[in-house]
Amino acid sequence: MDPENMQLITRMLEQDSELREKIKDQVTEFDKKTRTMSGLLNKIHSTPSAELPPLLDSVRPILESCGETTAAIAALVPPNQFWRWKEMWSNSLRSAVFAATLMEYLQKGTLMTLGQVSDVLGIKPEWSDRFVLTVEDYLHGLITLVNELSRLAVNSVTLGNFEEPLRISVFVKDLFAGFAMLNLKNDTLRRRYDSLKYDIKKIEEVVYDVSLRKLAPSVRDKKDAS
Amino acid sequence: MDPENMQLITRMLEQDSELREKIKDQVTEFDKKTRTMSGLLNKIHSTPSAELPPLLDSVRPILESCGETTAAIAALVPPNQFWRWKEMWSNSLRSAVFAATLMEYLQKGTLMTLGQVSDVLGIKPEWSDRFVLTVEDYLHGLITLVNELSRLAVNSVTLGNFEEPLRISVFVKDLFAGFAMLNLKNDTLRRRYDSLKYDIKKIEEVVYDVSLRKLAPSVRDKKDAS
Amino acid sequence: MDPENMQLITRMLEQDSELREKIKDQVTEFDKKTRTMSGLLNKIHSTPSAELPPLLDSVRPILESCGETTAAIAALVPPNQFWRWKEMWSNSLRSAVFAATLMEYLQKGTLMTLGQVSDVLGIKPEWSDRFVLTVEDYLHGLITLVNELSRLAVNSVTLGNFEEPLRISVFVKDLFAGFAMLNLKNDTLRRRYDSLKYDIKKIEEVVYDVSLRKLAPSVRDKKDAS
Amino acid sequence: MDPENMQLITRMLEQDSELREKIKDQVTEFDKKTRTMSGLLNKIHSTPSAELPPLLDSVRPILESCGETTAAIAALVPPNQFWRWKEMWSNSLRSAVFAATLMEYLQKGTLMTLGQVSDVLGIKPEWSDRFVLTVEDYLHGLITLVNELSRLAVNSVTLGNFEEPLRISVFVKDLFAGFAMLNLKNDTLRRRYDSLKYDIKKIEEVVYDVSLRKLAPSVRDKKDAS
Amino acid sequence: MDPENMQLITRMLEQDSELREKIKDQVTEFDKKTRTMSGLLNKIHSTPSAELPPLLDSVRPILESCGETTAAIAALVPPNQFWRWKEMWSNSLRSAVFAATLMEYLQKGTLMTLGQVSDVLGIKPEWSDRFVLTVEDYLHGLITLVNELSRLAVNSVTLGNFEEPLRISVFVKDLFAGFAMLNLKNDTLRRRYDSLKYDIKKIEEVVYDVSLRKLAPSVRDKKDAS
Amino acid sequence: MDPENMQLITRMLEQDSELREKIKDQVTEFDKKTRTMSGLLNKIHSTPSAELPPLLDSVRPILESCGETTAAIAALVPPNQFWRWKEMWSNSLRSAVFAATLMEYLQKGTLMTLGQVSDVLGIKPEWSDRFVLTVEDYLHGLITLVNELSRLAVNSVTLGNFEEPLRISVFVKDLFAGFAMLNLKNDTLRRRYDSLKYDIKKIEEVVYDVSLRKLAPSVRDKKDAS
Amino acid sequence: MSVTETKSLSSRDAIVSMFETFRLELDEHNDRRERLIKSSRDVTNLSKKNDHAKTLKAASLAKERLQDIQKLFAGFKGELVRDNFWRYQRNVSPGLQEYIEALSFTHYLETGKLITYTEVQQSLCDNEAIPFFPLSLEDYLLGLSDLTGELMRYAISAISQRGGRSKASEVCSFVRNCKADFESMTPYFRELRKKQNVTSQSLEKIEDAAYALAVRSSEYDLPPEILDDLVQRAIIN
Amino acid sequence: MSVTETKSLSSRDAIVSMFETFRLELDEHNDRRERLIKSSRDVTNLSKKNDHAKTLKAASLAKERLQDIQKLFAGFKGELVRDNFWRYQRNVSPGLQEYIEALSFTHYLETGKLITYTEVQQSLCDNEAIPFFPLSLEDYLLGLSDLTGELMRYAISAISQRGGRSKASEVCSFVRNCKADFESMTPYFRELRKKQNVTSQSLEKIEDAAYALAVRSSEYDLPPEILDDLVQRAIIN
Ligand SMILES: [Mn+2]
Ligand SMILES: [Mn+2]
Repeated sequence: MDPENMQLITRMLEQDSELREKIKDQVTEFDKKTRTMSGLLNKIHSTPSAELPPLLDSVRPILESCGETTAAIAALVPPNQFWRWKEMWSNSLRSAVFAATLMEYLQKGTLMTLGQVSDVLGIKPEWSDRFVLTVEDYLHGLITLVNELSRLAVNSVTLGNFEEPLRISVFVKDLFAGFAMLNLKNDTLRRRYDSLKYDIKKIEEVVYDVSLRKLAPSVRDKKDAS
Repeated sequence: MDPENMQLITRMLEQDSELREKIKDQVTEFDKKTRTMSGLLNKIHSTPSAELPPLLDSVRPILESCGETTAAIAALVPPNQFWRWKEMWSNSLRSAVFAATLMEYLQKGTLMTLGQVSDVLGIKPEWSDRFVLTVEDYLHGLITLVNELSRLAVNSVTLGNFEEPLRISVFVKDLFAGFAMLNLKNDTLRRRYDSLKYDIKKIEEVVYDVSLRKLAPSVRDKKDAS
Repeated sequence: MDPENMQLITRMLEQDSELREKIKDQVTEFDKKTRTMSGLLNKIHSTPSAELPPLLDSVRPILESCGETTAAIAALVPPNQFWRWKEMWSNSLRSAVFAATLMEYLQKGTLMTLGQVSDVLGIKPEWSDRFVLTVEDYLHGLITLVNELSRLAVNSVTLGNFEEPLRISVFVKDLFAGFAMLNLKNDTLRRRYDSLKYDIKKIEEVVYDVSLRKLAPSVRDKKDAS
Repeated sequence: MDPENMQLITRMLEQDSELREKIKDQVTEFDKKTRTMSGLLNKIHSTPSAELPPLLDSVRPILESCGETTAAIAALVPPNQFWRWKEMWSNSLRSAVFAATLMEYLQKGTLMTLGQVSDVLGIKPEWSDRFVLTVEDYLHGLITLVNELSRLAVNSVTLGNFEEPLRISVFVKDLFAGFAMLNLKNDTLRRRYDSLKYDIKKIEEVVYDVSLRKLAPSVRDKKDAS
Repeated sequence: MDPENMQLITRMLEQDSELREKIKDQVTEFDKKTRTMSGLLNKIHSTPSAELPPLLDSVRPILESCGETTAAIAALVPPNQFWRWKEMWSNSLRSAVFAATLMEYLQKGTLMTLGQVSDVLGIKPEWSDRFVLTVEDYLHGLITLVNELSRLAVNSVTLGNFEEPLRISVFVKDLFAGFAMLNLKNDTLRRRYDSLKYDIKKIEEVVYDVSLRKLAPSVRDKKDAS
Repeated sequence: MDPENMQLITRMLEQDSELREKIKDQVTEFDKKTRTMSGLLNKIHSTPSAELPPLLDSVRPILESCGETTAAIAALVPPNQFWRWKEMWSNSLRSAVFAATLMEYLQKGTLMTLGQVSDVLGIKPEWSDRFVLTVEDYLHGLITLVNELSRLAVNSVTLGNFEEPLRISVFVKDLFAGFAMLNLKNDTLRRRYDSLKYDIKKIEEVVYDVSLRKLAPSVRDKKDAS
Repeated sequence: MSVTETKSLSSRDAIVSMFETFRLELDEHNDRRERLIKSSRDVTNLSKKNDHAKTLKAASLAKERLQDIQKLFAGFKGELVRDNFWRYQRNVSPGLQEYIEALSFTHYLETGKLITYTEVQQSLCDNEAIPFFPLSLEDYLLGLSDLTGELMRYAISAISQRGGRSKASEVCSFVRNCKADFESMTPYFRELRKKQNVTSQSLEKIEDAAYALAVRSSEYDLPPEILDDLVQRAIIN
Repeated sequence: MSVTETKSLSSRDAIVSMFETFRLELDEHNDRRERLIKSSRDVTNLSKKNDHAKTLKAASLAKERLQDIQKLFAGFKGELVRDNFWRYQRNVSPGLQEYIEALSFTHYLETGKLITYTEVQQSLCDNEAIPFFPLSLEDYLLGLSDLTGELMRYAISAISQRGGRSKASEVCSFVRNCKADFESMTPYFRELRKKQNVTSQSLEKIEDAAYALAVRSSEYDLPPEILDDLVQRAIIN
């Protein structure tokens, strides 16, 4: 075989396997960051609303530092090969989306758009052929958000905050209505979306419990009275 | 959900499925061409060498017309999404590589390089983020070439051409030596490469038969003599 | 469920399942016939050409008796339900096509058309919505024919008939040229068609062996003579 | 194969397989003990707190007798082959860890350390190359403990003990904070760790039910009091 | 092949296949009966306790008619071939065991023994080499019973019967304690046994919900009263 | 659970598991024997015909000793439970059938009947409810025989014995004709039977190679001579 | 194809010309199949959108969409002449079953009943009551089997709305009856046997939902409708 | 970990500090495992390259590469102290078996014999004959089992070379004996049972190759070596 042809081929095969290693290292970094954020954000279930701001303040620098990792990955991915490698960091990216949107909800009660999340994670428009936040990854992050909020509805009552479940209920129903309009083909996404109704059911039960507790006479009250 | 955010998401999901349809149509075209070429090239097994040139002449225009198809696909693929869609046309492209390299061998007895094949198929360097001939696809085409040449070694003898098997033997051994230097990780490619030794064995058997037929006394000769 | 609806469904289910049983019985009959024919035709591999006519004579009555079975099935199938039930007898029918076309080849060296096979199997034009020989079934039968002929090429040499492989080679290549014209989708037919290449290769190798040893007038000689 | 080599191999194979049989017998013994303990400890779900001490007293002798089994295994394992054989008793050992730590929790509300569990099971420091309680096995035992405590939270309410769920909640969350610090790889331990979230959710829901109905001093009240 | 040898083989294969057909017919009958019973018993989930007796009365004749089917099968099975054919009716038999034991529980709250179930299904001791109720089939039937009772616990609360879950809980725990003593080697049985834990957990949660809300005399109250 | 019922179940399950262990030990013995025979018979592929008798003599005592194992198993199996346990030794038994029939072919060129194989393996008619050679097992053994003979056809040519392939061809075709008459329903058996076609094709190709080169008296010559 | 040749073929040209006719026939068949698969996918998409019509109001809106689908099926008529329906059944079934699922869902919301075989067939007829193609029992039953999954989603979502309790328990007994009715037909259809397991799971989920509501409202001494009102009031405040 | 605490842990801080030590230990373990997996992959790559040394000349060249691999294994020594070999066996095995395959191939080419267990263990020792780690029987046998596949490739490729016939038939009987020897060990190793099937297939392929040569040369009335010479001469001309 023509030696030049030969060399070209050999070099291309080797480059791919080196690149894979390098990306893997960055993903490990990314993963550490999202894991730390999840660990800290897990405390919201036992933190009274008043003490939330300092907790969120402790997470923010880590969230912001994700930009370094996304930049490092974007620098590694050869032009035009985003779709070839993206599976490698999808899970980490979804966790980061979850962290970002949860923090936004806790602070302002609003939903971050795809563009806003991209910004927060330092993803640059000019990387469009190397590193992008896809719709799928964004939606996966939102589903994780709803999972967490249904847990928060339960625990905020335990912490004596009876208003939070109502706020969560409104926010989640709105989000769910958005999902319902999409024609999801992707299987994993569709399955996870389908499970959202259980989160909503749980939130509604809390709302039911909380509302009636204030307004309706219980059977026990009667028994006690008799 | 924010309606703009919503719209963006819906549009992106729909575009993908439309694009898939369009690429599919082009691949169907591409497929027709490679199938016609295979059909014509199949005749080499019953065509005496002297009559090969007109046969190859009849294939050449089709081969050249592949450039229109690759251009059509390249025009469809969005920038940077080559790796996302390439599976769709890989098979057709490999058949085209096979046709191109077989024709070159038949005419000149030489091996076309990856770059030359790209050129013949009209693949432009500036499409690098939308349509490329990858090393894997090129190698797959070459393996198909060897498969065909082992068949040709047998049939050329039937047609009375006792020199061809020798030429094929030299060409294929050289090619095989090239393959042996690659560290193939890709499974399908490795498996197909592994099977090449049977083609070589077949070719060597023909060389053996042809050489001895001329030079050694057969048992039968003796029997006939006795 | 509405009782009337329930009754309707139950009645339909019962009718279908009775019909299925009846057709099954006929297919079992059909199967017996094709199995007997295959058993007898298997002997061609050890029968010298001279002794073929009596062998074929012993098969012919069975082939002709297939008409009774096709008539029985056609009588069972409700109008306009051919495609609903045909899977049940497809395999048997393909075996019958194989037997018919093999016998024709052995006698005359020619290919029976779809229409001729239909006639031999007693299939009436007026059954067109109940029992038809479809193109697919006919083609399946022809592929089985090629499989068998590649085996026959080998065995006829063993029996000392060195001309047969050449005749088979010409016949099979003509047939293959026909197949190559079809746009087969990725199904059983395509898979079986792909396997024809191995049969052709085998036949080519037999022809090669025979011509190398000049045991029969070579392809070239023939061409020159004609 | 060289007969000496053959002999050597055969002898090694036989030794290994004898040893395996002997260890297996001890593991069967070990298994019986842990199964009996599980059976007895299963009664905690229907035993009022006041009656727990005699139940635990009945389990203690069996737990202590585990030391005989661990000693028997340690005596069988050849020096420096701990990791070769440990898979055989891992499951039994994990069940024993579960039993030991559950008893400690029920008695004192505290977490036994790895060292303490080793001691209770009679594992000697000098066996370090033959029988050790590894971190993995200890952690597996703790996960089983959490699975059981989430069930206990539910059943203690049924038994009218409304304080237990709160105690369990605090204990399990402390333990979870420990787990969250580990970098678990994608293996069984990680999968089981992930499932802990469901146990925590269940416990949180029980605490919610109890505090909503003010059946026990609430989390807030406790915090305020402390 | 030796014709006598041949004949022997053919006859044996044919007898088997005829017998298989005959048994299959009986099993279809058996299946219809168990299916009808399941259909009727399915109504217990929406039937208030007071109306259960007439429902059970409607099932009883079908249960009793199973004796005819078991007799028919026993008459077909050749001596000593019970174990050869039993797989064919195992599923139906297990459904019958389920129906029998469920009816007994609903009427008397007790567990039918293997012997009693055999009797009800008309299985005669003298059929021991042709038709027997094996331990495995009996246990499979009991596991299905527990699966059904966990659903009944849920649905009886929906129907306003708050006492049933407690009765079920006691019955199932007793049964489970029995299972826990067995050393199950059979894989399917073991797997299904493991799944019983989910049923028990579910029943415990129902009892929890009822006692938390003081909807039925609590476990403690009952104990105190006794 | 009723203690008597409980005890009955426990005893039955334990008996079964003990028996299983005992049979397993015997099967291990049986396996060793068939494995040794296979090992020795493997040498036929490199042994010139003249040296076959001493090789067969070395296998015969092992074959005869199989009777001890079949007797030991027959003694263990409870009356009427042949079909319950037979799966355990089926593989060994089929290997023994293979060894017996291969030896017979090599010595006499004939096919042993089912009865003869039973005799050689010491299977007594009075064990009919505990240990029998079933038709299926016999046929499986024969299929293995054909697989081996197709290899022998190849290797005997390599050893310079050009007549053996012809003898094998006649024997195998006769056997195949027998199989073709059976209506095989059993799936594994049917699949293995289908694979016989490849063996036959392979044998035919060996015979072809030999006759093409006139290395042995051809089929025709033989016919002519007779 | 029905012209009976008198002589079998002895030249490549003759063979090739016979295969020419085969090519035409096979290409036509493949094109038709592609068209039907595409239409079936369109039907699926339209039907799936209907799934989200979870309230009575939305359901009547959906009626129009069902008519759009029926128009698509009317288009099949030309493709599925004579017994071609059975030829392309496996290509048409996916969309057809989704349609039956959507249709039967709307029908249930309106009438509280299971749509009958005849009613489904009637929905697939032209103005002169001539069917576009025969309705197979399998498609009918498998479509209905999917309905139970949709009803599960409906029941669980309904819980968070007024009147959810009674809705959940109605759906619960409806699905329970469906499951029992289908049971007797499972021996005939392999696919139905698989789906019956899904139905059982859906039923259990509905039962759990109905249970959760029952157990919660039993705590209060007021009829469920009034409880619903109270919750509604609390949310609005 | 061996310090025995006297009191079980009652606060989050105490628990977290115990888990701190676990984290260190687990991280160390994971890092070591990663390193070993990487080294094992390096060994595999080097060994696979050796596979292509199909001639005697190339084989002696390959000796150097085998030494490179042995150096890699020497590096394992620090990682696999005490019984850590058994802990990381499944991570080390892939490379180790590839090495044994390559080593035994070279050994066969040089000596015509199957390398013994002791010889393999000796190749994995330092200068003072102290093993880097114990050699498991499983790795030894599975490595040898892969050798048969390599020999199949070797034999089939050899056919196109001078002396191919005798080489093919030597390899044929060597592999036939290997298969028979391994047979008695299959009950002990599940993986070996699977590989034994591959060995059978390789053997059949070698037999077919030897057959093809035998049948071809039988046609001529000259000894095989002279036939080889004649072929060689024809090719050169
Ligand atoms: Mn749906
Ligand atoms: Mn290798």
